[in-house]
Amino acid sequence: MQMMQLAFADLRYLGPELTLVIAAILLSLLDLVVPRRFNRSWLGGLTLLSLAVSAVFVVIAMRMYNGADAEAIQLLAQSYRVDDFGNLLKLFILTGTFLTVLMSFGTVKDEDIPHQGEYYYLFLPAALGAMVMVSSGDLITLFVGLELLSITSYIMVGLKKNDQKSNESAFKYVVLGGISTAFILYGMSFLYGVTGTTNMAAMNAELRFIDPSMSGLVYMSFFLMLAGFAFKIASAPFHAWAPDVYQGAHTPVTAFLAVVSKGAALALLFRILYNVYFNVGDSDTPIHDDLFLIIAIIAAASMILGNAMALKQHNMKRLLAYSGIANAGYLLVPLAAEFGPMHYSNFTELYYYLAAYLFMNIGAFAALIAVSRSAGHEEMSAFDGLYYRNPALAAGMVILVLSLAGLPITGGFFGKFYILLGTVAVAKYWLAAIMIITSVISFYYYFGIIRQMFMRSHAPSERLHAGWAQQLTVWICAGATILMGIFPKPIIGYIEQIFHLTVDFFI
Amino acid sequence: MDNIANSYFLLAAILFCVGLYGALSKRNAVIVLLSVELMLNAVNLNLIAFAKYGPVPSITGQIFSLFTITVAAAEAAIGIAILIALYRNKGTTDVLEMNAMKK
Amino acid sequence: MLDNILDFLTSAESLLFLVFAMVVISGAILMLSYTKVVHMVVALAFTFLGLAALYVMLDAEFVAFVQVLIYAGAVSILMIFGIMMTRHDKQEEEPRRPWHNGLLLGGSVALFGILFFAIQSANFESGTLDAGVDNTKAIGEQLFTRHVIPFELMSVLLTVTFIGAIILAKREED
Amino acid sequence: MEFTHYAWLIPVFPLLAFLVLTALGRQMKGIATGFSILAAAAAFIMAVLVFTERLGENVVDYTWDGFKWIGIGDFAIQMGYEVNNLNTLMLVIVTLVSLLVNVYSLGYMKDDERINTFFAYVSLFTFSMLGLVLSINLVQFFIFWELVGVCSFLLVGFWYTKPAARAAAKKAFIVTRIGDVGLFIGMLLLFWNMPGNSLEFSAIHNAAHTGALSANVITAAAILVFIGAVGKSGQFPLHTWLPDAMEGPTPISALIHAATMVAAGVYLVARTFPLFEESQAALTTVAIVGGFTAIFAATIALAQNDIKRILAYSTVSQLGYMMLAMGIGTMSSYTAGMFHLYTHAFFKALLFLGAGSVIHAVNEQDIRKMGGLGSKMKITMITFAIGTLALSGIVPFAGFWSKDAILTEAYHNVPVLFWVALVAAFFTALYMARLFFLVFTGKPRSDMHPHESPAVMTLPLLVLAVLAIIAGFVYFPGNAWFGEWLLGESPGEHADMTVMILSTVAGVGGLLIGWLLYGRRTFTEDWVEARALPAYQLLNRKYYIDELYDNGVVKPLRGIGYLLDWFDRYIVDGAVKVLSGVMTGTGRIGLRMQNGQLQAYGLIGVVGLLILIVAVVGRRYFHVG
Repeated sequence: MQMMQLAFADLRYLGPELTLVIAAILLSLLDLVVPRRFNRSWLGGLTLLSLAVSAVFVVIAMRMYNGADAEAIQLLAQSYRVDDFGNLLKLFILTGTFLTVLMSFGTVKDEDIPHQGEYYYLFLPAALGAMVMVSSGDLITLFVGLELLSITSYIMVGLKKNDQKSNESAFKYVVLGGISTAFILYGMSFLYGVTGTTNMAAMNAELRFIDPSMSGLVYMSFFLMLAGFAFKIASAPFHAWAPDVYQGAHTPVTAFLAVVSKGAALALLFRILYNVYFNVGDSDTPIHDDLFLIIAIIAAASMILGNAMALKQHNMKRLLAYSGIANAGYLLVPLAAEFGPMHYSNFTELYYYLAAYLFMNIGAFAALIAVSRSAGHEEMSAFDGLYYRNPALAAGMVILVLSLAGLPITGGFFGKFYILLGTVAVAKYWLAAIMIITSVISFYYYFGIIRQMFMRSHAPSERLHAGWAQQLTVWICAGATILMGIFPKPIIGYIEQIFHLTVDFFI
Repeated sequence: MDNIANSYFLLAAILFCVGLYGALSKRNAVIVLLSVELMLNAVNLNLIAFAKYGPVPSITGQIFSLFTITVAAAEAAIGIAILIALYRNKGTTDVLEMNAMKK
Repeated sequence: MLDNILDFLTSAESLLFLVFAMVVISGAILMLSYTKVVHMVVALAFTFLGLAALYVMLDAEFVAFVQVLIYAGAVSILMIFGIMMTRHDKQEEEPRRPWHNGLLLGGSVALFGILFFAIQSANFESGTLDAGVDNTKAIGEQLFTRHVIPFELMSVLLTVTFIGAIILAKREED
Repeated sequence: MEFTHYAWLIPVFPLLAFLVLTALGRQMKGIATGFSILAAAAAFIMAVLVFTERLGENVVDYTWDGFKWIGIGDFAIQMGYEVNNLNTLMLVIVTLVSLLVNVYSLGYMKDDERINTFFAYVSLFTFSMLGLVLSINLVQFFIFWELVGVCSFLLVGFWYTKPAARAAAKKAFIVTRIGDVGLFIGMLLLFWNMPGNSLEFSAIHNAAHTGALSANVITAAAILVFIGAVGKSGQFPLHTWLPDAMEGPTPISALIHAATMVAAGVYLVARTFPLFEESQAALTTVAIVGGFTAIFAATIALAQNDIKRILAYSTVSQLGYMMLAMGIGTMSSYTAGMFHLYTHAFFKALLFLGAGSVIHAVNEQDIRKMGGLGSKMKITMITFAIGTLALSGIVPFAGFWSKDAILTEAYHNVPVLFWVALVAAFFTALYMARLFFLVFTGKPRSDMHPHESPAVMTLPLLVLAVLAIIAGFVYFPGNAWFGEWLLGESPGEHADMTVMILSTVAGVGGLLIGWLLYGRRTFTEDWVEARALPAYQLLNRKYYIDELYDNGVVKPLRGIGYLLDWFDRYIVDGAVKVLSGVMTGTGRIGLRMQNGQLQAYGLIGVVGLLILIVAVVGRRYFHVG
């Protein structure tokens, strides 16, 4: 009999989450009692601190509870799991949130965002939601985590209250997000319906021996959920919201959506795909094969559409949104390259590219903040002559753009390379071909940015002074990108060493 | 085949599609939000019907629907709040006029 | 086939279902076809109430109560507030988007068709939910044991919603 | 002292220079450029030391692979460097040309405001190129391969205020990337088929010869690798970027687009030569592409008027020669190809730097507007003449020996290619004569005030001119030293009197006709006016011969050249444009749907979902039902 009640002692496993909850409550109270005349940046500092503390708890959990041969911790009949899959992704989420908050310093002004305190501490429940998502083994827990992330994101997108664009994008986000939630739930309800449980492992067991007449409902449950998750990931054909919402939101919030939100949703899709639907179906209705084919199609569509649409884009935030759509495609490729005797590293592939994506994207957004504040707009031309106006920042940005474009000695190159190896291992050559061709096409617009920085004649020549927080973020990200490119081995080795499919993933 | 069970599921499907149609066709932002709520209601009906008539009945469906209802209410509240902020700046609740950003 | 329908019509449960289903669907359809915003909300309130009645028929009394309280009560009123706080002098007129609406209608119908096909082809061997137990108690027990983590998270979510709704809707004094 | 073990220092010098120059920014112009030259000199000295060490008896290849880049399961990629005779040769070529170009640029770029940036880029390029040469495996090679591409992009677009330079930079990058995709896929293919997933060159050598790879895999991998080489080395049909790349500063054209980077493709084929040896299909492809490129580009060069574009097409043509040699597939043809790479580096760099000296003096690139520069620019003219003779394959200049080696191999193995190459050699001599005589002889055809370039520019010309004369003597009939050193065994007899005579005829013939047409004509008119009638008849007849040549041979030839040029610009380039057009079209449709309407966005999603369902699942049900 599994433990059905949460004992007090079990709380120690929830350290990272509890830290965030407590910090969120404390910070909101502090924000209330401290008079308005004080600058709210210190709340940002405290937010950073609580994220760091939470990360420390995650690391402790990784060291203490999940050795090579230990069982993964699970609470309340798998409704909550502390395993290395979750822990690694929690580190990703916390790092992403940390850098996002870091780059916000100096950008939150009263005229833009009247509620500075809220701006900072709302990142905590958002990160909490994402963390719950990645470590749940039960649909209900998963759903609540997802909604916590989504609803907090809706609020954060709308925080620039006096800006019509921000209002508009928040409204678009909340309506389309609500519809996607409805799709996810509808899919989950069918999944619950045919299996009678909300527990993922139990579902998989039920689905493998399900009455063939139910296969239509099984398909539908997957499609409906996929529509919802693909929306959160911003992959084609559910991508259309991304550019508008990204453009309207405050830039660090955009970075959060593009990185943390996307990463968490991908992890979730990964979990559902492999935990619930793996090996479902028989030779008459090969559900399993079809589902992987669908993921591959969506990945291909995202890569093609995202890169094609970026070609003619001059607004940097929209450009990064399209690039994010394309990257969603790259990130879906390891999901589509299923496990097999030849290939068991797709989590590592996903995680590695996700980490590379985190640094290159957050860094690019931070650089965008720095240049757009001096230029007064967010067009690509804000980068005009950056090499001559602030060489250090330009050098950082070059590294990030090279990584986005997937050129060697950057994390982005190795991430793509690693994914391609996996794709070839499972003989999905067409997917590999699309990935390579679309990456080549993406050089065109990424190099547009580099050209703006190096080869622009009418650029203003005075020095560009970027905020310390943005510069720091850019350098951290650029440094991490280079390190990931030159020394990918330690990271991959570490993941492979601690991540065990049977213990840490399959429930 | 149990007719009545299927009828519940079909009713839920009808509501879901009507909600979807409403959400993507109505011009008034409030009604759009309301249509999303209708979609979520369809989900609840589905969950509760499965809780009783599914191949493996269990009370979990009802619990799930309670969570759904709460989340739906929260989403509605945020939606209306954003709408009010938007209305204050733009003076309209017409969804078609919300196109400051495109291409 | 005819027997089936007759069977269906003669059972009391089926008749009740039919009545409430009609209420639910007509509420939804009326919402789509009304032109005045307030009427739409009222029409949908009927749908919510009809659904509550269906929940009772499905042995989910507690959820039915919640449905009445939250949807028919809170959400409908929230929507009315939303309407009141924004101006709606002009009546809702049909937008002229033939392509959009045609495609949407086709899409919705196709989605329903696919769902219909999937549901009809499924072969449910209906089990029985033990209706004897106290529904509310059963839910409560489950909620505080198995699902206590999402339950607690819900409180965080509601707090966030609460803060968010206030700061977004609040008028800034400048 | 084992210099070989310190070969890693060679690329480190320019890397340091790059870092220092970047850190300096625009300050301290004089000192900064000194760093770059110093680093290039140090790298050159080091390379020479390694080279001399390898001249000794019984030297073994040295490999260091201590840096483990990736290790996944059993599979590991080690980074490190390898020193063997092939890449030692490359090291010397690269460092020497780089050093000379560095010195030359002191004069050429003297007035440029961004001279520090220029030297930084040059140092970065030198570093990348040396890294490429020293790589021990394909992955490392690919990394540096991309890096030289980036440097080429930055340097071609160095004068970015010119729109043409910006466009050329982008084109150079994108077109070569098409080739890189081939190389990359080839790499993946090898990765999955090599025993132990090894991508080291030495392992590829072994696997190809021991039969560890199936014949199909070898053919596919070799052709894919060759596609990479086609992109970088400007072979048909991916050559279009190279003439455009002449928008970059001329020293760059000499360094990157004549001597080093473009030869990297040939080097790649040489490095993976065992794969090609095992596949006749791949060899044939290489030979045909190389041969076709050689004659195709030479014909186009006849019709060009821009001094640098002529040299660019000439480079494409000569690279075709090297590929042709590789494609013949014997050990001595391999040696001949590498030999030509080595001599070509010197005389082509010389020609480019000479052209740069001319451009520097008259600020003009159209040869029709030049003329008579020889009297004012003695050193430039003499060195340029040496380069022309070397390129045209005249005894005893370097080009003669290397071209002769290739022609001999072709003659013995694939006679068709021999004739193609011979005609190409004739064209080469012809367009070079045209270039030389139009620029340096006759009267000035426009108002210009040429002057000889400063010593920093003429010195590299002199050094290269000496090399263009003597570099060929390491490998000529009776002296097989170069081949033996490169291969470690005797490449076999490679002299053939018939070939020598034929090639000399082609070279001399080309030059002679060029002289008659472009050199003599102007002289003739002077002469006729100065002398009396007696000679008139004779001269008139001479003139008539000229006309005959002109109308009967050269005009049609140049006509073909124009035609091919047109084909090149619109058809070959056009194919690339179509591909990008398809992509931008997709993007445009995607953007049209991005109309700002959230309901439209929702609808796109719903319709997309339905299509997916019907397409993927529908087929199951309709098939079954």
